[in-house]
Amino acid sequence: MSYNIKIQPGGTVCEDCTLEGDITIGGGTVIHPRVTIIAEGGPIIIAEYCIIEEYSTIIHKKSDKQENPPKPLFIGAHNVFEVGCKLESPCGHVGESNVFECKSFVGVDVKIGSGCVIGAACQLTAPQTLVDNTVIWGSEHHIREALEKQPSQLLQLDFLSKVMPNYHRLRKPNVHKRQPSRQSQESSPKP
Amino acid sequence: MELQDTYYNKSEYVETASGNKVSRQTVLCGSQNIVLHGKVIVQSDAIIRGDLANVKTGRFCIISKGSVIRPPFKKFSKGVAFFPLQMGDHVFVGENTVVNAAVVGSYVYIGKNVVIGRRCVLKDCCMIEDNSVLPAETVVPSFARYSGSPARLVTALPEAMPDLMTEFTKSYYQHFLPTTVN
Amino acid sequence: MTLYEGIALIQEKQAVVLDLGSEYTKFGFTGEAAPRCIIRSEFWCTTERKYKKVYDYKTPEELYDNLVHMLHLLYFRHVLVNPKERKVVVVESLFTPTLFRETLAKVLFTHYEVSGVVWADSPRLCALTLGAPVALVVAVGGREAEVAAVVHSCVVLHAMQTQPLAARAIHASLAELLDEDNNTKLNLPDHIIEDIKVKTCFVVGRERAARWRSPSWPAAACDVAYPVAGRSAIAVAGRTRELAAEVLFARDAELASLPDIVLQCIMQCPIDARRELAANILVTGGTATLPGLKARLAEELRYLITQPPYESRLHVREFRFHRAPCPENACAWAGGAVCGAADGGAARATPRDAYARARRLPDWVCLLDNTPPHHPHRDNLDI
Amino acid sequence: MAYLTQLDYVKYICSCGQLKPITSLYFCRHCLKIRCGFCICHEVDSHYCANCLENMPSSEARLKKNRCSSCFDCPSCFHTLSTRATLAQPRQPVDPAGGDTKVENKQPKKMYYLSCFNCRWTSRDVGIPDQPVASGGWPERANPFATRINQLLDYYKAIALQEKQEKLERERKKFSIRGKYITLTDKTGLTGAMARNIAGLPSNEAGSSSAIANFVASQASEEVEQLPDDIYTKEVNLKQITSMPQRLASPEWQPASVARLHPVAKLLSVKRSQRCRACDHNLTKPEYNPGSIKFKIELLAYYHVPEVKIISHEPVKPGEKTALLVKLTNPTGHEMQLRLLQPEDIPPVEDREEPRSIEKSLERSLNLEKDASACRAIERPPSYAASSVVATPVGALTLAQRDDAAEYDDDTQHDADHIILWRKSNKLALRLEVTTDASAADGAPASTAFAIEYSYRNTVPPSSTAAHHRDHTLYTTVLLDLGKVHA
Repeated sequence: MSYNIKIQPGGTVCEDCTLEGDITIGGGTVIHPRVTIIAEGGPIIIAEYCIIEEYSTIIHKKSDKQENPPKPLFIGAHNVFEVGCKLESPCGHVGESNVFECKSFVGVDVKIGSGCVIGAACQLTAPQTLVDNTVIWGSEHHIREALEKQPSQLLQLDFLSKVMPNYHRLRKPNVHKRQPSRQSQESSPKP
Repeated sequence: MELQDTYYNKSEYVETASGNKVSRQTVLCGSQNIVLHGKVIVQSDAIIRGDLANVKTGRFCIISKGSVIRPPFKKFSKGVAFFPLQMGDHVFVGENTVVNAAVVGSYVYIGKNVVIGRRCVLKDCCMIEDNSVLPAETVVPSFARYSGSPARLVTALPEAMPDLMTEFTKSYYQHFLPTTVN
Repeated sequence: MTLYEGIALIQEKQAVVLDLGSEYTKFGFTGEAAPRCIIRSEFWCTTERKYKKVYDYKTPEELYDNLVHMLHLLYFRHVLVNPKERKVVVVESLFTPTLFRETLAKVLFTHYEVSGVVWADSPRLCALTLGAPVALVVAVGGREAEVAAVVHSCVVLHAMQTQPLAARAIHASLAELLDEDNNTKLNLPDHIIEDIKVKTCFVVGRERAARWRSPSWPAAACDVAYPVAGRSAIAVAGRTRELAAEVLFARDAELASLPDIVLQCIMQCPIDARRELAANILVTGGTATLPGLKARLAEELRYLITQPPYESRLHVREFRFHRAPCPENACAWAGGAVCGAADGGAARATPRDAYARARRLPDWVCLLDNTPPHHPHRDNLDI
Repeated sequence: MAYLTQLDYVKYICSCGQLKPITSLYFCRHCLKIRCGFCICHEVDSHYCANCLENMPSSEARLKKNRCSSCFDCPSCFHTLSTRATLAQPRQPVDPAGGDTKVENKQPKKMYYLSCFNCRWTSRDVGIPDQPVASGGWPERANPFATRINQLLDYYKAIALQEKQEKLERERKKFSIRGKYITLTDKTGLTGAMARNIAGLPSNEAGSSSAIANFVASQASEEVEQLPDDIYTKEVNLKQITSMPQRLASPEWQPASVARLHPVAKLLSVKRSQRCRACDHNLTKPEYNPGSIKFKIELLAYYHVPEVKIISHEPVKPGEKTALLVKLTNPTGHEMQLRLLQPEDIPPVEDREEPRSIEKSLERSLNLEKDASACRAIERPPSYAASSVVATPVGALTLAQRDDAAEYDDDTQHDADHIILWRKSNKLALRLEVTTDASAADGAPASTAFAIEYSYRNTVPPSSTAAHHRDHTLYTTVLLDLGKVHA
């Protein structure tokens, strides 16, 4: 597996993480220690201002019906991945401002819009599409539609990006020119 | 049934003067902000986020494998503040549990795979069963046994809960032994 | 005299009203408009580590234990008062098994030491909420549909009808239809079946139901995909939504459908009360909230009255319906609350010492209670 | 702790015959008997809110229908709602001409709304306006049926009163023609006066009958609620329809649509005190403060009765002897003499109760009625089936008192005895032998029972009757779960 990790300026990425494959991390995104991101089936692009907490796992799964070259897994801006959540996806698109609460699991056949909340310990395995502002909670997977999008975590990001460098070894941003993430992907096609 | 002995690899654990036994395979961020008050066991792959805010535990606490102790944050109009996380004496935190609470009282049993949401307050003498989820800002009163997702009160705990937890954590500590090196 | 009574009234603790349904329990205080809680009739069983239904019992001891736990839950988690020295109004069906009544009395009097119990039957209490002299109470609850005629506060006992045509029957039929829709045995838990029923099902009109039975089906209502944790969504076909409750109206040779038992009840009542009863129907019970149920019942009654065997024997042509001043599922409870409060602190209660002496409850089916004092058989009865 | 996470391997037989782990048993120091939650009397001690941990006096709690005035539950998922503040944007003056309003509106004002952290429901979802104060002030809804129910109440109260007065009247006039019909209607409900009223007979009491005269009975109508016309064509949005738990959370309204869900004021909790039914003494009484875990009175079996724990045992095989290691603990502050017996060897209890002081018997006779009915009815013979028999050692064992300082010296004494495995302060490990019946089926539950005779020193301050003896010999029966029989 090739390692091609691109961290855009303003990204805070702890060294104590497992990052494998072709991964782009947007500016302003904070990745806490012990995070696993594996891009085995194709590139993963994480947009700006996401928070990825401890023991979160994001896997771009290999699958048989994959296109060639593989499509990237694109994760929109302002997503929050709380402690111990797991996102598996063969390809596709995760919208903006979603919250993946602690220990939630999102399986390969789940399409996620924007502003959704996947409640703590909810295991979404069956194929389904979450429209914008869907909230799922509890062991019974109760569903409701929120009135508005989840508020952004910019203030928290602000705090984290200030405090984390004091305590953690970080990976240095290695893409100096600020580019929209789409372009950065094109500029480094997979070998 | 009596507790059985649990053995650990002597080289894996650090034992402090106050009797804390902390695995080397843990992530203690901002260790200067973490106070373990003695005879506390922190097992492998546990994460304590002292970098976000102070974390204090009492005596005879057990932080099991893979659990995450994480001070909670609260949003204010001007910014975000992470609150210190306080834990009382004789607290058991099960495996792979996430604790985002503001306060965990004394004599508290938290099972495995539990999620304790942000700024929860667990009063003294309560129990959260395995695989439960406490949503953010839940207050768990004393002598309550919570279970489910979202967790609800199922039943009351026996009045002797303080003694039961004291005995349990003490005997856990006593039965947590290094493998005898031949 | 009145002065002393006034003091007695102040000292009397507000009585509680208990309606232990087979699915849901209603519990609250007399004199209030709504119960304090409507909860499932189940409790957390510490020895079995699961929720246990009150009506799941094999032995009298088990029932006793169940009732003790259920009442503990009601008193100390929901209503938060001491059961001791407080009166209870028990709302009961006239078909309650004797074992259940006697055990409940034992639990209330000896275990919880209540000062008195008013045993009130639900048809009369339902009628009480109307204030009308004559009412035909059709209660469609969890397990059974009961039809009782209340004429001037007396239940016409010999005309009472009951059939297992209630929520349970609908759930069973819905489960079957869902299995068909999804081509598998779903084995859904009860509460999910109930949720599907509540959220999607309704009762269709007579004509449409007939079309469903004919070879040319009507265009069904919209299908619904009901999401369930841990599996793909359950398909709820429009046909299922429309037909789940048809079981209540399915007629066979025994004429045991819901409209049939209503008409049979009227038929067995005294001839001078029949017209009044038909003009004062009250449909209650949780299942009565199913959309369209009342409309369909009205339609069926108006149709069946023109058909044999009723057209020649029942000469009522008009059916009128009441609306109770409370939600359908709490109607009998509300009657109990009114009755208990109006009675001057439930003065008609069986006091504890009376129970301690008699050790049994008066019961309308028992010969001890329904044999007149100077009846020749009276002397041959035991006590 | 094992008591909370494991099954109950060791159960004691309560004096009422229930089998319970020692943690859910109590010990009445006055009756010197083991009691359990089933055979004692529970009482509401104080009301408090489990969320804000505020005490509420019982009278106030009754007035507020046992609901907290500042905490609310989410009507959608029943989690506690949090109050969130927002800065209300200075409203743009609707009318540009109104220049003077501008000044007031400039000030950003803090407004509060309720929000659920679990399902993200907010009070804005259902159009409840934000409030200017953080707690309270939320709109209250009136029960739509309250007026009608009150009318009914007035009506029936008036009838009951009228009935009573009629009865008095009759008695005064010495009308003693109480035929069987009157007694019948008397028994069956509110009929006497009601029937008279319905029959159009004039009621004799004009004063009380205004409520009766003004009462309008419910009118039946031909119309019933029809299905909405669009039911066959409308798409069902499951997210817009409430579930049964959501409806029943507010029994008064039972809304069918999500748009009608309103915050539910949080139900209070109670602290309970527990009382022995036989002697009316408190067994537990909690401190008043809701946050406190202390008790004023705490007579738990765990503090007074020797505790039996299974250390380990060999698999139970039919017709064979298996070793069983148990640990005995003396929780009291006094040395304890113990002897293991077969359960059937316990001497009958009644004999010891005979010699009784006069006061006591007087006291007894006073609550005779209660004694006779209440206690006896609850008691029942214990039902258990022991598949194996423990060989009980003949000699008596001595267990030292509890000593909190002793935990620091770790050395355990290993006795040479073949029965006593080791002792350590107030603890003692025993090696017992269990003989299983040869006919025990494979896979059947294996269990054994033995009784303990133990000495107990009562520390109740000696009452006026000095003849109270302090040392007692008590008995208890223990049932041990040994897993399954392995053939």
